[in-house]
Amino acid sequence: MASLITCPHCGTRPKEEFSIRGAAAPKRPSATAKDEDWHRYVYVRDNPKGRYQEYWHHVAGCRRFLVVDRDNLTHEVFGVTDASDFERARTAG
Amino acid sequence: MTSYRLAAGGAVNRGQLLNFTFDGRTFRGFEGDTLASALLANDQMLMARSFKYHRPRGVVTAGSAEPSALLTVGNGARREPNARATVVELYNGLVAASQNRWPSLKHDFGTINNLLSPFLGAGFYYKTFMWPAPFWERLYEPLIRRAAGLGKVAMQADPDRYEKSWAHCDLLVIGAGPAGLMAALAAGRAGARVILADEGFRLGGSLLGESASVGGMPAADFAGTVIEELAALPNVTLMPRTTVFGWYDDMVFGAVERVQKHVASPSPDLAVERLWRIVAKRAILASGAEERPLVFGGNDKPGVMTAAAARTYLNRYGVAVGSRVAVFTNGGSGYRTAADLVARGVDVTAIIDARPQSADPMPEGVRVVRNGSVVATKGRHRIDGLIAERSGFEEVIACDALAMSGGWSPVVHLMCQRGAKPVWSDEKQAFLAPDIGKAFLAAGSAAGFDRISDCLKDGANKASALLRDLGFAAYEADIPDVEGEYDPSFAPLWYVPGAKDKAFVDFQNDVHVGDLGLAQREGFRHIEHTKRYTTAGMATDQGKLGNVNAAGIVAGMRGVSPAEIGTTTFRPFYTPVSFGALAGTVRAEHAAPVRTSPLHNWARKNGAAFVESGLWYRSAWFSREGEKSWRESVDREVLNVRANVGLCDVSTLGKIEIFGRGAAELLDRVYSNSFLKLPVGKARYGLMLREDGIVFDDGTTSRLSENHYVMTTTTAYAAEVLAHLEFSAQTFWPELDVRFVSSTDQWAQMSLAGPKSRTVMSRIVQDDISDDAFPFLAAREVVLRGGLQARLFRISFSGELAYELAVPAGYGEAVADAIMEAGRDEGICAYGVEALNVLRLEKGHVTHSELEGRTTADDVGLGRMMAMQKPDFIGKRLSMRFGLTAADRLQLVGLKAVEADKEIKAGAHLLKDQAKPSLANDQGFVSSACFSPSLGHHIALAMLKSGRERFGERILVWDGLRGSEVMAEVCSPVFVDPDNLKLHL
Amino acid sequence: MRYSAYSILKQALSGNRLWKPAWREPQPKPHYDVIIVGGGGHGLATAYYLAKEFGITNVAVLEKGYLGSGNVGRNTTIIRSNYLLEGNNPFYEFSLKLWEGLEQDFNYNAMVSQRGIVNLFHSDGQRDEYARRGNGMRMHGVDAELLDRDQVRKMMPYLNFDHARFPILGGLYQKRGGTVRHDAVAWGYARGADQRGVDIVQHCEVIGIRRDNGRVTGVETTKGFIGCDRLALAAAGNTTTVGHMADLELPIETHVLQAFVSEGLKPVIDNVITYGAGHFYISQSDKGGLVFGAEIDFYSSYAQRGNLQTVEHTMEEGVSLIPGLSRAKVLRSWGGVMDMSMDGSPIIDRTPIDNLYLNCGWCYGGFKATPASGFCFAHLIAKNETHHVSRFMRLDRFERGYTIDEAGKGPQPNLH
Amino acid sequence: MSINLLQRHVLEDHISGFETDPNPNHLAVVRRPVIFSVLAHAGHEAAVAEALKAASDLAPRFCGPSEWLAVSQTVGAETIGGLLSNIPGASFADQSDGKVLMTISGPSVRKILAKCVAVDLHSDVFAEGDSANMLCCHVAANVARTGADTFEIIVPRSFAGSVFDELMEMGREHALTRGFSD
Repeated sequence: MASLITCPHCGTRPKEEFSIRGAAAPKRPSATAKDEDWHRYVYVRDNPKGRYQEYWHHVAGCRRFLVVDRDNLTHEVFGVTDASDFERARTAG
Repeated sequence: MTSYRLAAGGAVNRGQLLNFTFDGRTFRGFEGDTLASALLANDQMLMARSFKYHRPRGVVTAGSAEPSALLTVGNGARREPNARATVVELYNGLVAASQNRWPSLKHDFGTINNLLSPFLGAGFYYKTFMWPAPFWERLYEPLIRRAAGLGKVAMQADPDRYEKSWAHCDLLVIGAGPAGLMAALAAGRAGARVILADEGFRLGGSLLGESASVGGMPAADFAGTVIEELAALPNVTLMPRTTVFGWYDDMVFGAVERVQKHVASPSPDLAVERLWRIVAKRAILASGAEERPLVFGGNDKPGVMTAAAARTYLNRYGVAVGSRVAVFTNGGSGYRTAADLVARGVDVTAIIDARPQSADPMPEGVRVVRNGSVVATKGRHRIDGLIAERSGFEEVIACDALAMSGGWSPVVHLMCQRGAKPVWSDEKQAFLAPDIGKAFLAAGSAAGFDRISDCLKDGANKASALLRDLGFAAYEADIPDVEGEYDPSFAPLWYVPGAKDKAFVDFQNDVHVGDLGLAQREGFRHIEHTKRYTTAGMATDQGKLGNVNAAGIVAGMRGVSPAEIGTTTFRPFYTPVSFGALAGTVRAEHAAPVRTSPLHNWARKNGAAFVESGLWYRSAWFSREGEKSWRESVDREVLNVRANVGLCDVSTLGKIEIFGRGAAELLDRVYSNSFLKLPVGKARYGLMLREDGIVFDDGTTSRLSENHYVMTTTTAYAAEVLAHLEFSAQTFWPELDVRFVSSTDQWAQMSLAGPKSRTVMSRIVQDDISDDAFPFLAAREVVLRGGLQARLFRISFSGELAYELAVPAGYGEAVADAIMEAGRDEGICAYGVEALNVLRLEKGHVTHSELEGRTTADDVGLGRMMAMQKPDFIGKRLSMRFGLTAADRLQLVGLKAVEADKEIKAGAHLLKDQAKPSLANDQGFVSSACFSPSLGHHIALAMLKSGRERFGERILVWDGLRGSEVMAEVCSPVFVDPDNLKLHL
Repeated sequence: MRYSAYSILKQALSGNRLWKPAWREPQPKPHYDVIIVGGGGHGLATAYYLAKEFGITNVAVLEKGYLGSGNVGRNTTIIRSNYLLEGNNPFYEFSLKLWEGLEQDFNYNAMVSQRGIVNLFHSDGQRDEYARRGNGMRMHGVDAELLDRDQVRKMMPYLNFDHARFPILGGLYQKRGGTVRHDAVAWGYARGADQRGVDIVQHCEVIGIRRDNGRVTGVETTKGFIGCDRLALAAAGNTTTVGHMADLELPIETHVLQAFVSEGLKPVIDNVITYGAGHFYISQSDKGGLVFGAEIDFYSSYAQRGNLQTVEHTMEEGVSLIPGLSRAKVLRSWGGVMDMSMDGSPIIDRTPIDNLYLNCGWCYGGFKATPASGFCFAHLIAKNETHHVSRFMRLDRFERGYTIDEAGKGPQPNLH
Repeated sequence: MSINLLQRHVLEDHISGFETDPNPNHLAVVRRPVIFSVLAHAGHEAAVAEALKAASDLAPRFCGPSEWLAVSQTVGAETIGGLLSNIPGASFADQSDGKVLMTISGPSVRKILAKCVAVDLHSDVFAEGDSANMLCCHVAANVARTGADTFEIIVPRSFAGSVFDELMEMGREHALTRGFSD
């Protein structure tokens, strides 16, 4: 990671092509969720040292949001998935 | 004559004489020389002054680790400070100068620091220069600044070109010495895509400087034959003059190629330096090993250099570094240097061997002092003798050069740039490369092998192993025989006791053993503290020679193993890299790509002045003859739009096509106001919030057909808004059937505004655009007279009757010309973004001057656009927080100066009348301001505490920064046509 | 041992053999009144002011590496107080005032050098923003000048005035801004704290926070359990890791910011410059190295190293702003781990645990804040009440809707 | 009034007056290509892809999942528009004026493009017929390999001047020439 990301749609691409949005773990609460949940979603970050899931937007490529699953200490990448698939999977799961 | 060119030998081209100058004197060298070898050939051992004590210095090495021989090369705008003479490739016309000395290299006033050195020990500056307090900045610091620094940078625009390139390979081999060559050969023959990069201008590495024979021929010739074969392989790329300076994530290597650094007048068709980002599946570090200097009294005198350097100057360049050379060694390298010198007829006065005994072959006729040490050197600008000590007895030995060998340190820099620390080996008495996985391996002497034969073998083996990993068929390289190689093993010797002068560890920064000791005594015991306190390892060589010695010496002082001390952190760059190479073409006017509007030519023809707006150039105003200032033009444009009609280029607004059955729902969720019921053929103004409830952007969205919308965004936020839509659709609501594509570039879009705009537009458009047929907020596809398909929107930013017409970009100029022609009788004018800004200010419309990332919809008077009855929209929930709804928030107001001729400037703050300026009294600020030609005085929009309750109040517009205070009246932000009568003409 | 002209002379004449350690290397005691986690600039400054200003000396600073090994030892050394918002401006001005008296205060030459900082602007909109900021500064009595293009050119003729993609229109100038020798700040505070009895325990990593009845009783460390009455966190980029030991929920994301130094050069750049058309900033150290940086790398990272693209981008901006840099050489790059907060501003506050105090969220601006951060944090710990200049830097400001969003970028930390 | 509408190519000023005989390495700007954005809606991804592949007179260029540029140098926009409107589940937008198509070819083309794009253009990796969006000369572009030594680059119109200039600069050492293709 960091230098090259393998986009599931476009192949291996340099960091220049991406815009990094931030943590993918927080899930947007439902409209009826409690204030604390909304606060937590927008402002609280787990920020673990180690395995981390992060939104990378392939702005100069397919323009898909990707979830890059990686280690933020070693910068090793474990996998890259399309954000819609990620969202569907966690909604289903 | 002390150092001189031998009559024959070496890999220089004696048929090609090159003239160069050093400090104004002209010298000659040969093609194939470095600046250092050429200077030595001309008996110029004194090349530089050290940083702190201004001690005379020559060369220590024959390579890139050189700490001492730093020169300024080139002149004028091409002047380059701090060039290492040992790696500068000689060329005809090269101009070199010494640096950090005054008035001359030989007579340097700065030498006084050497006398003051008792006061200037490690970290002295932290303890002094504090009294009296103001003197630090007024006296001491300016003096220190003037004295510090090395060379001078020209600070002129660079006349040369730079560029960057990507390269991709299966195997990157870094270093073209014995291990690197064999690795590249093995991989090349196996058919892999190979890149072989080496910092030198001639591939071959240490083979070029050694006297052994490989494969039955001189080592250098062997290197030549391998390179010849590699050059013929289409899958192998040879990259001489290329330094791999950094190893980054995902096996991306940064490298810089010196394309034209070896010519006096670079060709303008080529870059002088090229940055490479090399993406390698696998890599081999074959960067060799550095010979360690010995740390003894006076070890910095010009003429004292590593044994390998002396050997390289001899064998590769045909230069004897002295006519009477002494050797001080703790291993085989010193003996080999002595033997090579003797073989070439150079007098070797003595080998002082720190070890009691050794099996190294003694060169015939050379005296060997075992168990000996050097405790001092003699001579002023160059060594002319040394004091050797043995069993308590001292002896002066004459010499004009001293070759020293303190053992070997594998060059593992690149492998340690990503966090792994090198590992101490007791057996090798050196720090070895850490295990960093199977993709990147050290080979040869970088991996701790010391003999040429082992390095050849290791290079081939490691390459084969990596290739097998990639699925290439195993390839067994044939390893050539090596004859006449020596055993470079050594006994550890970190510090030579009994020094009678400073014993330097870091030559350039003048850090000596005493400094390391002081750091330990003062508690700076961690090696990082030692480094930072003494500056050891912080010079331009980054401690390539000195750091391992420093660790060994500190370990000795503390009575522990160097393993416990460790190394400081290795970081890019392996050797310094020019800003120019890293910047490439991205500089000056090319600092960012340029975006031009399809109406750029039209604007130019009409006299536009252009202004940068993000990446765009937009037309700011259109000067007409006789207008003396931009304000005159803008005032005319504004009045003409209000009275007649004007045409403005708004092509830079972001345009997004939105398709799908889910589009309406998506829009309803990303806008704070309602979009579900927007009819086909209609446009609506929309406000987007961030999830924290703050306004993000505004714009209009039009429904062109049931499932097709087009959204416009502000110019500044076009990219962000598209990303925001994509993020929302892809991550929040992937179930919605909605697709987006930007069409910003497809359309030339122009705003035709003013009471006569319908008259003009109807001459252009075939369709009926009467108020009934095409009312305010109508949005439809239309056909122009002449047949072109276009989009027409009846929307207005100016507050006038207005249309936005979008035509395919290629026709933009023609259509704009046609409109100007059609409007000539109506008094049409072109107007630019300055006039647009005045028009919107007069109407109280907000832009990102007001929507500056901290304002809510309510703050700017758009609270009505918060459709709180919707179950959900982005930003809804957090917009309800206490702080975002508090009564004392800043709210949008208008301001007019009480005295009509007074100017209000954006950026001024607001104070209650008579209040003193203080943060506690701060009432808000002016967000935008202009002269309103419609009203004849200055107006402003401001954000004022509880502003909407304060219309009619007099308030002080405080602009202390520009020395102005203006009384203003708070008013509605809508200055012109508050009932929007003109919109609906 | 006090540093004076006399001590220097005496030492020089005795071969510099009698200098005493700048600090002790104590073993931790079983219990302290206050434990500070993090021996960086802020932690050490906190300890110093606790001892010096508030008389609390039974204090330990626990540092997992060597003291000063965090961002205080890897930043670009800039000090300034040119902030826009009321939540920040008085705090940073307080900090600058402390810088101005720091060396005399702690008897250590940290080379505070008020050589001036110029924030360049390249558009009318940017000028207006800087004017707003400069007026805000002046309202608080902070020095600020708005320079026009000619004034900037006179001051820095080497900037790109003739071939710029984004022309320089002027700059906001704070004369009192400048640089400080960063390591010396850590060392000066450490020495001053140590002299007043604070135990600075290096190579002592906190691995757990022990609580009893909702109160912290001490910390588990690699050197065993150490008890305390009050626990204060000043762990910068590692705040979350430590905070999680006490179940704190934090608005922090950790990012890496790179910084750079060039080879030593004779003086060419007198003041601190920031590029308004990008994020590049530069100054020249007393030793001659150009010290500079630009943007963060944008992804979450705890690694103290960065990405080549960011390196290139930094140099692109540098050469675009100062064409003459093209032939200078960059020597070294490094990365610091930043505790980016959700609004770009710091937190100095109590926590839901009533004897646990929090100091974090410094983003890439922590160095200049060091004295005020230490002072205000010490004030909070000692008196259990907030110092007035840090009163807006609350942990609950996000929930309440009182963010201090200096850049106006919203809750996306990598944009601040 | 009837308006005489002339179409003007954005690179007119970059090329007109600079034409020479093409060298082996040549950059040709296509004057009037037809380029549509095509987007497939959920459930129709494969069918739209198939239909595009099967269509004559157009070359689909891959942009991203279910998104293509449909490029034609042989027939007009109306034909392509008509063709696309017959594909169920596809939305499309004419981008012919919003995009600029350039063809770069010659023996040094990969060396030139290595300075412009980060993607490995080795034919084992990026084969003839492959296309993708990528950064080219700092701008998001679509790059397609249309021959062993021929690539087509599609860039947004507003950026075309910048990209064109940079391509020419990178081709300078390889004597790259330029011209309109017709």
